[in-house]
Amino acid sequence: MTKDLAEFRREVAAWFANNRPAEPKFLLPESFMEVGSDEQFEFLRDWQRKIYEAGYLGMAWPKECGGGGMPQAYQDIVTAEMARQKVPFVVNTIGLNWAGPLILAIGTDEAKRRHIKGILNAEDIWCQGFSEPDQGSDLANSQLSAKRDGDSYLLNGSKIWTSLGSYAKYMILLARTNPQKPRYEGLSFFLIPMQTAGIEPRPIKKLTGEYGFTQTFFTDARVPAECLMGKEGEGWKIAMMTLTFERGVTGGQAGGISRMALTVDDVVELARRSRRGGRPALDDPAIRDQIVRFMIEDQGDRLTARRRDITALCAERPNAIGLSAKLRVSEHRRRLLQFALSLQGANAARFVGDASVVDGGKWQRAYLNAFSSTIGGGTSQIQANIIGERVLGLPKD
Amino acid sequence: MTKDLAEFRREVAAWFANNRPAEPKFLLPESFMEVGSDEQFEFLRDWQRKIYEAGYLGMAWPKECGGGGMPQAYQDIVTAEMARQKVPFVVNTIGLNWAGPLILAIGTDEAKRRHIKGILNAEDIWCQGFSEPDQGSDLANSQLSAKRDGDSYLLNGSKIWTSLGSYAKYMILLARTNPQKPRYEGLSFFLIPMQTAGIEPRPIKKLTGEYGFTQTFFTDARVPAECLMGKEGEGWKIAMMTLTFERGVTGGQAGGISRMALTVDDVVELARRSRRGGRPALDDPAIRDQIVRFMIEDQGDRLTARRRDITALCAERPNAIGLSAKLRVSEHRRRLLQFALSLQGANAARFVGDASVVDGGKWQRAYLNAFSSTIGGGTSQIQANIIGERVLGLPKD
Amino acid sequence: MTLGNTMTLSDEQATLLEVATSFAREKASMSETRRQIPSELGFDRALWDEMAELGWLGIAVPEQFGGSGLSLAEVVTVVEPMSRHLAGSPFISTQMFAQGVLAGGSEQLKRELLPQICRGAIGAVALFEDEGDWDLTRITAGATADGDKVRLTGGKTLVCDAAAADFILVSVNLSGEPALAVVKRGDLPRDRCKREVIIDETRRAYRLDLEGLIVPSSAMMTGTSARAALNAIRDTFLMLGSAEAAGGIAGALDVIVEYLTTRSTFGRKIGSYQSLKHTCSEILIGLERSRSHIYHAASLLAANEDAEVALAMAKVESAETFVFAGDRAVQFHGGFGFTYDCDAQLYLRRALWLQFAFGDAAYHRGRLADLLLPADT
Amino acid sequence: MTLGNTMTLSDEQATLLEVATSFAREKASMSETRRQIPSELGFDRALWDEMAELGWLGIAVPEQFGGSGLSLAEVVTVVEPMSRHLAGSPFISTQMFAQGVLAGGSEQLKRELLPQICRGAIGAVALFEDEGDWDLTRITAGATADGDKVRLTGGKTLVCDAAAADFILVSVNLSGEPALAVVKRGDLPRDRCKREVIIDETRRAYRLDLEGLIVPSSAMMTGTSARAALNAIRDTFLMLGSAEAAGGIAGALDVIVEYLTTRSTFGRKIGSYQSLKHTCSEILIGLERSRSHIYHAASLLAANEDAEVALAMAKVESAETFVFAGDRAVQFHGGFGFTYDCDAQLYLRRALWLQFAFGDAAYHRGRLADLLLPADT
Repeated sequence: MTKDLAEFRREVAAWFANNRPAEPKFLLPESFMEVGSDEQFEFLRDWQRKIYEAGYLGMAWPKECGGGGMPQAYQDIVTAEMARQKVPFVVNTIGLNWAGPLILAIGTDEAKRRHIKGILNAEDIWCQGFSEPDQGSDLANSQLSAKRDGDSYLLNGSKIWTSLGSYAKYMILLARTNPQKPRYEGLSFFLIPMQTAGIEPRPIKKLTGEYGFTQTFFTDARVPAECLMGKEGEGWKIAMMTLTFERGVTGGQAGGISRMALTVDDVVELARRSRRGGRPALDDPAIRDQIVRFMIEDQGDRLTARRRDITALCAERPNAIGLSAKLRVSEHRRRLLQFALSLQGANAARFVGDASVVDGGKWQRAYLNAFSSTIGGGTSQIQANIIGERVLGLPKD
Repeated sequence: MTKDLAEFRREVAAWFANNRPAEPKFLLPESFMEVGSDEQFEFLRDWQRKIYEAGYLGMAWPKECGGGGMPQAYQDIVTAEMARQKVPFVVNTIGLNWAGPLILAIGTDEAKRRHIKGILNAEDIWCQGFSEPDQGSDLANSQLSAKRDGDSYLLNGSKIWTSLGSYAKYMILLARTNPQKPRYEGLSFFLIPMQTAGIEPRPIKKLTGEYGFTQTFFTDARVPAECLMGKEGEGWKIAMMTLTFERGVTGGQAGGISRMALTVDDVVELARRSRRGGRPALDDPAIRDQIVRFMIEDQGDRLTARRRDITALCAERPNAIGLSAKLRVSEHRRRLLQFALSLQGANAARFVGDASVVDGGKWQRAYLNAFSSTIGGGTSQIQANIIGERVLGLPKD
Repeated sequence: MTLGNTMTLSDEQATLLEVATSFAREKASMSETRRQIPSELGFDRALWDEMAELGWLGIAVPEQFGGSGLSLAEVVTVVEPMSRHLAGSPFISTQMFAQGVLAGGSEQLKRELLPQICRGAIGAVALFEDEGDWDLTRITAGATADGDKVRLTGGKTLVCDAAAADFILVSVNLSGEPALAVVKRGDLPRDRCKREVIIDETRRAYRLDLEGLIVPSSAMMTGTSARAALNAIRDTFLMLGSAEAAGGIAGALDVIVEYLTTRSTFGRKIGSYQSLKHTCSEILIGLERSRSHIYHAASLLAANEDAEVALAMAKVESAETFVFAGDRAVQFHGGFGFTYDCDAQLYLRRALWLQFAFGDAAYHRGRLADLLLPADT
Repeated sequence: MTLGNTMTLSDEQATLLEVATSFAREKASMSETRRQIPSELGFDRALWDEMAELGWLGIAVPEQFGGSGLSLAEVVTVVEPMSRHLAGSPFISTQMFAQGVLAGGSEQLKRELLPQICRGAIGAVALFEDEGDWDLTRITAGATADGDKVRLTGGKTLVCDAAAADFILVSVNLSGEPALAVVKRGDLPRDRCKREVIIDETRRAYRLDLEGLIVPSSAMMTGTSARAALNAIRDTFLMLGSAEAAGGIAGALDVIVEYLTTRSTFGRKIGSYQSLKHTCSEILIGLERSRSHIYHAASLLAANEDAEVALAMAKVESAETFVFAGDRAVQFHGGFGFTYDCDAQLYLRRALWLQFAFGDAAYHRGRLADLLLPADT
């Protein structure tokens, strides 16, 4: 039944080449975290549906739930081809990479029937409710309260930095069911419907001037008790499980690319077509030197990710690579994007929406959005502490 | 009696041009803090004596003590000319800039008669005993004990980073006469003879491999009570007064240059004669860019020192310039010197004493010695704290 | 090459600094800045009129043309405090216009235009084109003489305050040489001026379509006059743009320090952490060095001495520090810094604008290398 | 240009890494390093013999010449642990010599020299000259053929381990082309080899006076053979010098962390201060990236794939990080760091040596720019 993989790759390449959507008039977001307008959202939802209907999403998920029932290798080919052709990403990221795999792993048959197909065809958008406003960078410090009341739970509190919060039908939620218990054990995990009285997602205007996150308020919001995943008190364990899905360590994701991030190769290409002082910016020795610095760093990080798989080469400090990844990659990206602006001469001062801005303003927007990774999920300053303390054993401050 | 200043300047210029000593076979130190061998010391002592005997040192000090009794303007001309001609510095720095002005300001007639001439002709070398091993960067934390015992004081403890410690005849010393009193009030100031039983200067080998400081040990060392300057408990006040002499704020120094530090202009000149890839290093755009960065910083600091004299231009944070000076200048210097090595290609790896090393190895030595300023007198990390806390009002850590 | 260290402060500078500081505190607050962001022209006309009444527009205009006969050094002391909270206004545009006219305009143009400027008219300069080149003499917008008229072609972009301006000084290529044309508001049909979207929302920039516009030859500056005017405009921006950056650094530092002394995590004020504290020290040092470069350049301009090196250094130091300060301001505010409501982004966006106006740091370092590091002594 | 991400570890590498790590811990301590500093040759002959007995010298030499038939990838795993405490030895010199002979030597030379190396003979390479140029093909030392002899002129400098070497491979200019001559210890009068003073006191470098030396033509490599040998020597240094730098970074980081976790000021362990802690994190990140570049380059060499880009990146990242780590090690030890007794200075000096050996970071970034950023795609 499995076709020859090489032939399949050709077929997929042709399909994406023929079916990639025309560049829209507006600037597309770089990832699901940056979807800020209805037109962006509709465009991306349509695109995901189209991919799914062509049979190129959830290919390795069970057939009876709406998946393709095929070996993972096919899906991997599709994902690689999407990256190669730089087509738009698939928007239902939390559904495809977090909620879907979780439901397939530990959900009831009823949950699988109800949710999986809607995740794949983007009918049901999912969002994630982990971060809270005063939690600092400490997920286990979640305070949103879920109180059992007969056949339902009453939710009170708020979640922040909810991507697609205005569009989502469901949320995966980490909430505190027992404030008496130690911090990890008091947490439980829920799949809840967003269309519930008392749940109000309020859009946050970002420093880019766009929207793209909500703060989601819960005021005596009542959800059915079946929304609980696993048992009460298993919230932390399940949340950690979703993180392993997200990292793709164990497989199980529905596939497809989830970002269209600008890379150092894109910066080289920008330098090639930008002009400074009447000459290509890429001819400027100082610019060449700086680009090479970025290439060495970037290649260093790519290779470091590879090295992680070879245990003997990480023996001295096994946790060093994992615990430093976010700091390395996010700070590199912020500096790279700031540098990319300088290639544009006077035009660097334009912004998204300008008729003459370079590449629709995606460089300016990407630099400002880069702070979401140097701030969110533990600031760079906290990351550097973690490395110092947990990898090198330096004393806490 | 005062000659025409312009004519005097010509006369001085001619004298230094005719009398500058031949370049010795060994590398000279950059300042009195780096004198590490007898040959360096003898050379510099001879040079100071020669300048004094020509009438070009202590020109504005009283005639009856051995000075010239002339207006300060003459001395300033000499000092400027020495800097312009880059002649060797005058070695008895602590005597000329700290002890001498202090004795002239508050010393007895007897002290003036005894000390001033020997300071000027370098017969009596002076050193400074302020820092202690466990004091951190906090001068007021000096613990060396001076206990009154009849007509003398008994000294116990140790001082560290004593420049010229092995050559000095006298030391200006900050010691604790009363451990019961609050930290500032328990301190007293002494002028003590180094040839005293129980005082032992032990040379410290620096990271350069050279000597240039001693740790000075005091073990029941008995000095006459007349060694006390001012009264008991006035030590802190007097030490602060010597610092103002040293900074030249109030005038009163004997004059002459006290360092021959490498500057950014020297780096430019090095880049001009160094070759990289068969071409002058100064042709390399990346090197030019980096040198300009250093020039902007250096010029910024020079101008900042000037701006300090214009109160209205420092009104927002009057202490900002003073409290940031050490950090700005010392860190700039360390980075500048590290960069200077990179101009020398493979030859950068040579060191002092090598027959082919560039400029006798003074660049390598100067880079390593640059840490004395980023560490001594409060590390750069502590300086940055001080700026944050005392200038910007940020909370202590 | 030995660099000088001239540093003077005139009585007029001292007085203006004081006046402007208290004026700015009162009238140019951050809430006022935010109020102007959605407005069409980006500034408050009443405030502009007050600035005119204070005589600020003509500070550096000779008395014979209705000004105070001082120099840009005195203008600097007004710009820094006014930009502390990022106030938007056509002040720098107007100063560039006035200095351009002063340096390159005919006696007639000066007599006609400068007194109006001193009384409150708004000026602008149109210099940049699509390639984004900062060399003001590389011009493709054209001009053709036709009797006592000149016909313009092509267009200009990133023209600040064009829509509010009473007069715009436009650079054009006249027979292969740079020239400048004074275009009056009445001569510029409305649809020739299109607003652009720029990263600094407190500013307004426009694209000008010059195609077929006619100006009288008396409104032209050509040859060495045009070059002198272009140099004067560039120097004016480098001087005042650097002062604006210094004000911005000071404002950004205030915002950071305020947050760091009030916000706590893990039971400690976050300003007690060295990674934040030391960065603040670094920003302060950049501010101090910037101010020194700025007042040195101002002193040279006041004394009519060559300020090319000093101006370039001032621009590099102040713009670099400002971008660093703005970037760190966003970062150090954490999640709040990522929102539009936090003022940090306004500082960062202003800093980016200034960095890329009239040449970024790398561009001016290249110029400085040519000036200071000639191939042979 | 897409960069690959090959990363492999052979069983032999894994084993050697383990063996070398424990061998180094036991025999290559810092006190041993310090003990060798005043010695004439800078290393312990007994230790060298042990390394030879372990078979380390011939790891990358084919079995037919007495070696193990593995690659430089396996040698890397020995060098990193051995350099952790800055042990001095002619190991890298000998590896460069062997790889040079292997790449460019005649069958006869290989058969004569390589088995001796594998058994413990010491090799060296003499490549650099007074100008300090890193381009190994720009050579002024001369060679003139005279029947079956070749007469050498000029000199070489910064020749590591020349006094201890049994054989030295010397680069010379033969009719305008690079060539290499094998000079044997017996053919080099003692006074032709003068010790130089270098910044890394754990190493030994010498100036060679070649004037009038005669070698048999059979000891020469010329033409493409010479170029192949020079490339092999350079690649060997970039590979093993980077590994040595990585070991040094790791050692410097240990020294810093040890001090920061034991020393207190103001009642707190100094490692709790973020300015020190975050710098340690930065050094660690540089170490991790260095190791990744190094093992990637090693994997390519093991697979006989083009490693030019990978080797240059490994050298840049590891040498830059090592200089940074050494500089910070001195600084963070405060007053003690300024003394000769503190190990920090040894790391800094070693780092400076490595930075300036075979091309510093700026030099290799320039090469990378040429390789990765061609003027047009």
